[in-house]
Amino acid sequence: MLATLAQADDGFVRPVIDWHALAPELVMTAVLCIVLVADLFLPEDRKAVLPSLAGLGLLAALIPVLTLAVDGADRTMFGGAYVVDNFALVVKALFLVAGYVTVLQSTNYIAEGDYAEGEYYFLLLSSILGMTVMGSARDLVTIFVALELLSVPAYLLAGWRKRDPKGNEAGAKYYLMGVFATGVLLYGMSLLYGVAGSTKLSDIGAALAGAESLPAITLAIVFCVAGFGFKVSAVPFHTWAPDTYEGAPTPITAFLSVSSKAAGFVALLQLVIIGFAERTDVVRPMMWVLAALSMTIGNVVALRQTNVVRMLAYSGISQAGFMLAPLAVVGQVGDDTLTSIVTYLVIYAAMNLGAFTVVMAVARKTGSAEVSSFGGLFDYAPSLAVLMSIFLFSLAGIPPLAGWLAKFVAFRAVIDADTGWAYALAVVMAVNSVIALAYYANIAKEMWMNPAPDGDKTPVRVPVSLTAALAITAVFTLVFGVTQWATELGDMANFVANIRP
Amino acid sequence: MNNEFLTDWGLTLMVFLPAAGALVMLLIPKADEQAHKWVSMVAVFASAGVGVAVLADFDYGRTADLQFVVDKPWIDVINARYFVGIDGLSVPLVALTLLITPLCIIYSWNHFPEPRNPKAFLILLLVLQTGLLGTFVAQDLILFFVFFEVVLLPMYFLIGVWGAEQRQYAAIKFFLFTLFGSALMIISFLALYFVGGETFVIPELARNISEPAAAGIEAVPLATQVLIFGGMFMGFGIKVPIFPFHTWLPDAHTQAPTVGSVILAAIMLKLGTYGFIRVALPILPEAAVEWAPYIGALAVIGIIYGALACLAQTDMKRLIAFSSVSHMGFIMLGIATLTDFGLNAAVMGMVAHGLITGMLFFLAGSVKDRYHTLEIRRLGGILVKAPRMGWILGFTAMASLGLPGLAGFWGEFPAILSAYDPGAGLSTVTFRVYMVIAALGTVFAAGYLLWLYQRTSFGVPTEEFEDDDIPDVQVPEWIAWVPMLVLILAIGIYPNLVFRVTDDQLTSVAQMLTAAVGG
Amino acid sequence: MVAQNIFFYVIAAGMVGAAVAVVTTRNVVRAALYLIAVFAGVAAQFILLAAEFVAVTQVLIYIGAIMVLMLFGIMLTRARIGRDVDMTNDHWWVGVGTALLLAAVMAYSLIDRWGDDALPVDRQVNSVGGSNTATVSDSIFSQYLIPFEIVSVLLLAALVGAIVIARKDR
Amino acid sequence: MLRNAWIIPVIPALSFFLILLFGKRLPRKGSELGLAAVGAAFVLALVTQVQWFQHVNDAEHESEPTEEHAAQVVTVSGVSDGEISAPETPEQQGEESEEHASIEPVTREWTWFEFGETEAEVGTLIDGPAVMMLIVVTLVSLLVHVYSTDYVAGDRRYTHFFAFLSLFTASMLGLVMSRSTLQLMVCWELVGVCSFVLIGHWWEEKANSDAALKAFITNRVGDVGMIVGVIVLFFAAGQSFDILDINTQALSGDISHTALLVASCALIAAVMSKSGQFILHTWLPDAMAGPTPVSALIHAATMVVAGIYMVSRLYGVFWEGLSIGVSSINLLALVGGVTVLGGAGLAFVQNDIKRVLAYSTVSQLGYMVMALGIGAWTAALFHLFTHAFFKACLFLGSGSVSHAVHSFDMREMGGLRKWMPHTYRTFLIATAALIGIFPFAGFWSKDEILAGASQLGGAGNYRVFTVVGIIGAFMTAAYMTRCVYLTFFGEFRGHGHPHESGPRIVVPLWILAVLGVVAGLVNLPSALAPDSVELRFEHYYEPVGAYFPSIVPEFAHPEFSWGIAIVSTLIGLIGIGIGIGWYTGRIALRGISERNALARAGYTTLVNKYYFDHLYTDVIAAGTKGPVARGVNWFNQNVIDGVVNGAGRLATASGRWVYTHVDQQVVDGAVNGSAAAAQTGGQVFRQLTSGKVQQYGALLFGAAALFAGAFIVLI
Amino acid sequence: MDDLMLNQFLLLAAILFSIGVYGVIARKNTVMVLMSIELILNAVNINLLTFGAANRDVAGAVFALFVIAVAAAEVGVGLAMVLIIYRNRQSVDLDEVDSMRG
Repeated sequence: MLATLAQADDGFVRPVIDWHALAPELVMTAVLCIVLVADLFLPEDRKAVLPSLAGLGLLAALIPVLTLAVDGADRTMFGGAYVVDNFALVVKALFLVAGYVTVLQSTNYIAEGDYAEGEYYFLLLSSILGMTVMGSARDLVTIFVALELLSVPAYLLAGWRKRDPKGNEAGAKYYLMGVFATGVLLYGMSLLYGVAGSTKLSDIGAALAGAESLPAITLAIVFCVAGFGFKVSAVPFHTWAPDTYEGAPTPITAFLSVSSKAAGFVALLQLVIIGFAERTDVVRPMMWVLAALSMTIGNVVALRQTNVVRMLAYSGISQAGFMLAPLAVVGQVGDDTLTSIVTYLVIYAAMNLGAFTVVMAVARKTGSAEVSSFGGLFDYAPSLAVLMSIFLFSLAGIPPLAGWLAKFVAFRAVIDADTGWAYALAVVMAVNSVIALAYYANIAKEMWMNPAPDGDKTPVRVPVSLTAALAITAVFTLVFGVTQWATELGDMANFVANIRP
Repeated sequence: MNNEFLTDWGLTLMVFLPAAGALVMLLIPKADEQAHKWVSMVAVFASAGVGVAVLADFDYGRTADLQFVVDKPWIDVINARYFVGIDGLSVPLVALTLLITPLCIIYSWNHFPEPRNPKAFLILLLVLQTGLLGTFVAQDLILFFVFFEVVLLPMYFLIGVWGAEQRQYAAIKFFLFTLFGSALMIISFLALYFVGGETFVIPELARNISEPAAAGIEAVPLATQVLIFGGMFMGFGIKVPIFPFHTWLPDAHTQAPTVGSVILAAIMLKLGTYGFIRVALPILPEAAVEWAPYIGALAVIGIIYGALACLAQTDMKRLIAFSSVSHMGFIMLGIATLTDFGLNAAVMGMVAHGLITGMLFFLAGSVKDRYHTLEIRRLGGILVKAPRMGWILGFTAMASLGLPGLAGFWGEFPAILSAYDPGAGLSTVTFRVYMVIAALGTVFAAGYLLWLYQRTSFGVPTEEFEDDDIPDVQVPEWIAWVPMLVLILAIGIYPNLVFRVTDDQLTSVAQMLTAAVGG
Repeated sequence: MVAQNIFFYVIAAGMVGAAVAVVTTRNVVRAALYLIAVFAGVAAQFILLAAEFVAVTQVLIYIGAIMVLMLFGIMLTRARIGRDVDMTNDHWWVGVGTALLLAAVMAYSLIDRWGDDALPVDRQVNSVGGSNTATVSDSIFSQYLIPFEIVSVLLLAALVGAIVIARKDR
Repeated sequence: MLRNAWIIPVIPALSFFLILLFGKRLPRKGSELGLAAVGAAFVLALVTQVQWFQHVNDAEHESEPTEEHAAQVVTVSGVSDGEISAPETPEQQGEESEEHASIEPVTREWTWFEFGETEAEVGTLIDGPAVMMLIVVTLVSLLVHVYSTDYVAGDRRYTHFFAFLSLFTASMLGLVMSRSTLQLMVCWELVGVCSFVLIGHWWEEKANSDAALKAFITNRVGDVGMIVGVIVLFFAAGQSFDILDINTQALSGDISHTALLVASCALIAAVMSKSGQFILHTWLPDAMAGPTPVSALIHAATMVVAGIYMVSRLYGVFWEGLSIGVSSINLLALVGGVTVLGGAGLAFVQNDIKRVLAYSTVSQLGYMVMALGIGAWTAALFHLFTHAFFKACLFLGSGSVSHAVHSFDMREMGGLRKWMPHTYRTFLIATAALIGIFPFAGFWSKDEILAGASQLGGAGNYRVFTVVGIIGAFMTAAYMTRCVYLTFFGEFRGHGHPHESGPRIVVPLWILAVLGVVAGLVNLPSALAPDSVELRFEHYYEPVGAYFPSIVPEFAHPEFSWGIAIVSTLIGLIGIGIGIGWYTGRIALRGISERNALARAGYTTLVNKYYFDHLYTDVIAAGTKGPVARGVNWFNQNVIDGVVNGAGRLATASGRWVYTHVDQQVVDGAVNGSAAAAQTGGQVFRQLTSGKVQQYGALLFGAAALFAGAFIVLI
Repeated sequence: MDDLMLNQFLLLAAILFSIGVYGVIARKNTVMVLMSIELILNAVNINLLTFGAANRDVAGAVFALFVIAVAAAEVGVGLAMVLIIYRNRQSVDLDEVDSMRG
């Protein structure tokens, strides 16, 4: 027995743990445990502390991210399976800040909605933890586990309004589709492992680079992309999104449409740029088709929506198409793919969260998310109407609001490729940015130009937490549009040098 | 150019003072309407004051050079720069913008269109002003693009909130059309960036593409240039608007509140034509030569088509709107000839059309205020009821139909003139045909404008308004209109007011075009 | 070696048959039982692949935990124990089409890539230790430490969340 | 004054603004400003006139040493602000100075604007024709101003009326002394606008505003020709608007014949509209809707001759372009000839006295255009000169009549000679001048045209136009007789008591009548006059220089021809006779039919007269007045006017069609259609999200499989 | 036929996967859909272990273990969902869960 142990000891290589690099995740883990435990001991009337706790935890986790950024060194662990490079830091910061906004959005919604509070924040933090891990994951197993950690709590949160059949439906559909996608993704990953003989992305990249173009590799890549296509709600893997968005608690909808989607993109970027960099023959056309389909179908269906949240879901699908577009020219444009998608993610997070925050604020009065319920908003709540207009037109990409810069960098990356297909995609993007305006402006029209339904003009009372969320998102939406900060974040977000083939 | 502060900060202040005013107004409560009016007034006049100082300090001896240049990095990652400056091409348009918006605010002083809300209305006007001024001073494509787009939102809301019955449809149509154009335009800008040596600065791009060897880039094939030009054509052409992309214009004009129509007609349409001369022609001269015959064809179609459509109108404002299509056709024809005559004519046309059509929309607005309708057959006898207004309308209609001695003529005639002898590389026969068609367009212009004038102003008032008390021109209207009327006359009598400023700059553009084809 | 093959094919045939039964039977409970058969077959194949630890885990978790959960689920949702009239929905043919398409694509790719490859006779990773189990554990606690920790959080979250969702109050 | 002639138009221009701004507050509502301005302009024009004579005389004296002169030309030609002549080649100079002294036009110019290397200039060009026109315009304008103070007294827009008279005078003077084609065009349009405003002076009635619109728009049609012509000449002359330059180059052969031909034809279109030539003449009779002084000033004496003046200004272009000197028919002459006959024919069937005069004006303008077309430049301008006076007199006379009877309808007049002796006499004198009775002014000028037609041109001369001219003279005589007869003879058929007009109307009438008598004397043919008075008009007003065809050998002046003179006079007299006979005869016939018995009794005495009656009634008069004139009138009203009005209606209809069908349906339809397509697309793709999660799953797996399959196959 | 071929296992996995997919799409009862999902995951596990054996690499086994663990978590969550749906609708027919669409 001892001998066996000794022998085993010989084979066991003690892993080198860089605690600084893991600090954000450790802080998160600690906080989520604290939240869970605190929930047990807090009396019912003191539960309001929980969101503050969760929020502070997220901000606390941001501190090590900043110190790591200041430190600047790329940190690699487990033979490259877990990496803290600039890319990881940028997306971690994004997840944490977006998560903080989600907490702000949730505060009143959850407290007033008679939902389980402690568990809600616990699950939310777990999911965000999964995302931060995803930012560093450069290994199939880690990616898979991180994906599940960010997904499983999200399934539950989507169905959090459990007495509402729509809430159940939202959760169930999200869950089932998620598991289906996981199945596809896992099958693809298993083939990748089979081809490369390793789960590390850098090894896979090297293996694929040398291999001939084989059906098995194509199959593996397609399945992996499809699995994350679900996560980023790319057409035709988008079907869950509108139903889930509509039925889920609105803060969670915002969370899914921003953070969860961003996590999907983070994984895709890692897979595609590190793993499939040499297999652009498959990746590019696939991404081209996904991008074009997502933009177009997302947009035209959004035109038909009467519910703002559903409309934002479809708009999110279309926005995902824009974000996928630079991947359709991956490898032809240097760092532009990465820069543009990260920039887009950052800006998209600000404006989309903002839009959802306004929807929540308005729904507090009208109790509805129908487009018509926004009628006359400019009359009785001009600030909200102006803010909503800012977010919507930012989503539509109208300068000087940040959205234009996001779209611009996407265009820039695509056009940099200078191929016929790239230009065709650019034209598709251009046409779609016009279609998108139609439905965004439709809401603006409702707010500014139509009377309030039933003539009800009582002002909307916006709680402090929502105000804070609005302030954060609005400031970012305005500032990113006229400064270079968002693009600088995108530019900074590079993978560690030695991991890129 | 003595004052260093003015040199460094003049343009920036001029552009952003209105926006600063808008920020201040955001903080003032909605109820305090007087404060809003005065703050907006101070903001536009401060901007205009700085602008006038800049224009006074402008060295008219070398209008072909960019002056008051500020060149600072802006969004480094995409190589976008804060690069502003003015030359002979910008000056008249900047001056026009500085003039029109204050007049609009004065005009609105006492009668904001329903649903009033002066705060929002004026804030939007101020933002609009910043966008317009910015477009005319920007020398970096991205900066240009941003300003070009900034004007969309305020105008959308001005039309959509303060407009007439069909305002929502008109507003969104305007918005979608323009955005479609700009989306294609931005593709072209980006393509230019990559083929033109990774810069967005307009003069640099022009230099790089004309002398690829010196810039160390590959020569840009003609086919690529033509495609890139196509994108810009869509962007600018829709804004102009060129037939067949004009359909947003009548709706937008008809539905917009008076001030909105005025700014739309007087300044916003010029963004498109300005873009052609500022961006498209100098950067891609060879492609311009390829495109010119088609632009010319669309321009003359627009001239005739707009005029024919005018003849069918029953609504005064819509008629004026279609007349814009026709008049912008002359401007585009001038541009399409690629000659110094044509370009000068185009810029003159822009200024003249800005003043005249702006004035016509002011008048239409005032008529609407008084009669609560713009249906031509219900009007009549304005000269009886409000003789001064009637005379002003007559004067403006005359100016609009291109009467010599008034500003409109100097936009039209040289444009027709230039088509006789188009620039190098263009088919003379084709353009002479255009010339004759365009000249015929002047007949139509006389037709529809005088017809309009006859039916609205001549004769006796219809029974409906026989006994109504129709007030004549009032003080805010006088203040707003007199400068425009005087300018229409002054430019008409002494067109060199504009030509002297623009000529050097545009001649150099034309030479560049000739050189591109010749070389 | 032939024995292994025979073993494989017998088990595989049983698995496929059971799997088909799972998705075709009209009885929920019977489907669950067929599924257990599949799981058992999978475990057997794992042994054939020299992954004893995984096989054991498979039996423990799938048959011991997951299937029990399933049966609880069946019970709690009061599905009829007997034959149900219609357990297949109207769009089953879509399923057939999709499944066949998938199978075709997969089979083509697999045969194309691994058509002639044989498994190594010695499938032990660490021949010295005589067992893969130790290697697996070494690997988990070094190379795959992070996923391992993450999975623990995941299980906690799933547990907590499932309880909150399934709980009758609130 | 020759160099400072710019002051002349500036005075009335200033007066326009002053009247507009302050007119209503002045005691006489601004008319005093207008009068003063035009009076001042007239005085200055006279001064200019005298100085010009001096200038011509000086030039003749100086021209003795030819070499020196040529040198001087070369040295000053580069100066932009000073007396220069058009650049001439010394060769031509030398050749031509043997016969004539080259008379330098006095020019002065300022930069108007610059395009690239081209400089457009504005300035004055004072030479013979300009000086002549200065006098005509300021004089007639002055008289019309005086006349108007009475005629439109009490009008509600009295002030505006004078303001626009001032503006018109200014524009017309500007046109007359235009330095460049561009300036010419600008003034050309400005007079058009004044015409528009003044025709529509009483715009409360739709007929008036219709007439104003018609005038303006018809003129715009012609202006297309003007624009094209100016542009063609601009480029043909090496990017120059300079009238002297253009003419010089045209004559020296620097400009291709094609360009000149195109330019001429285009400019003829402008002439047709402005000077009321067939087929663009229809606006002119309608323009009589304006106040009568306006008709006199604008639509008889001055504005309508702008076309003739423009041709005379750019005569080098037309000369070369239409090969006037060597052909025997050309477009210009043809247009003029057709108009002579057409206008005269139409004048027969009008009942409105002003419309008779309007068609008469059309016809007389036709003479001038015809004269230019056949190369008789001086004759044309001379006729312009005389016509201005007697036609203005006729119009003002008709105004005086209408003042008395409150109508322009000749059927409501008659016998007015008893009540309105001054009007009657002046009208009669002017009629005689118009018909061309010796020695009234019209005789001399018309005769010169006819002589020119028979003597000038290439092989066969322009004889056909001699015939046209003579027929025209006959018709003129006939319709004017009818007009005079209906107005002043017979019984008064109107209402109320007509009375003679006041002195402010009568005095201008007399002045014009006197001019109608004596104006012809300024160009007495050398055959009939001593050297010191012969051909003074030609001598002082016809330009001599490189910019005028007088330098080319084909350019000639017709000699006085007794034959033509006698024939035309006779023809005129016959016309009068027939006219008188027609009306007295018809009355006689009416009497016969009424008193049948008496008729039979006086058969023998009347039979001669009857046959004579029959002859001219049925054959000649009916032949002209009846079918021909009616036919022409029908053609005029239905076809030409129909075409003009129809063009307007067609434009409106096609506008409506284009708008409703093309714009709203096709162009806008495409836009809305694409929106609808997007919506439909949305509807279709919504089916993807059917709500059933298993279908979502099928889509997910299916799509993954399809993608994989597709890429496996494709890559 | 002497050696065990790689493809034996892989094709078996593919067949199981496809059967699972059919079940997922065609089965009405939500619990049965969950069961079909397990077929899919098991197919993946066979793949992973086959490749692990083929490469004589332990990663496949480790990956499979993680998949099993995650599958357990997912089933727990899934059954919770089934329960709550059943509680609100008195039915576990997935067909009927379509109140939101379009």
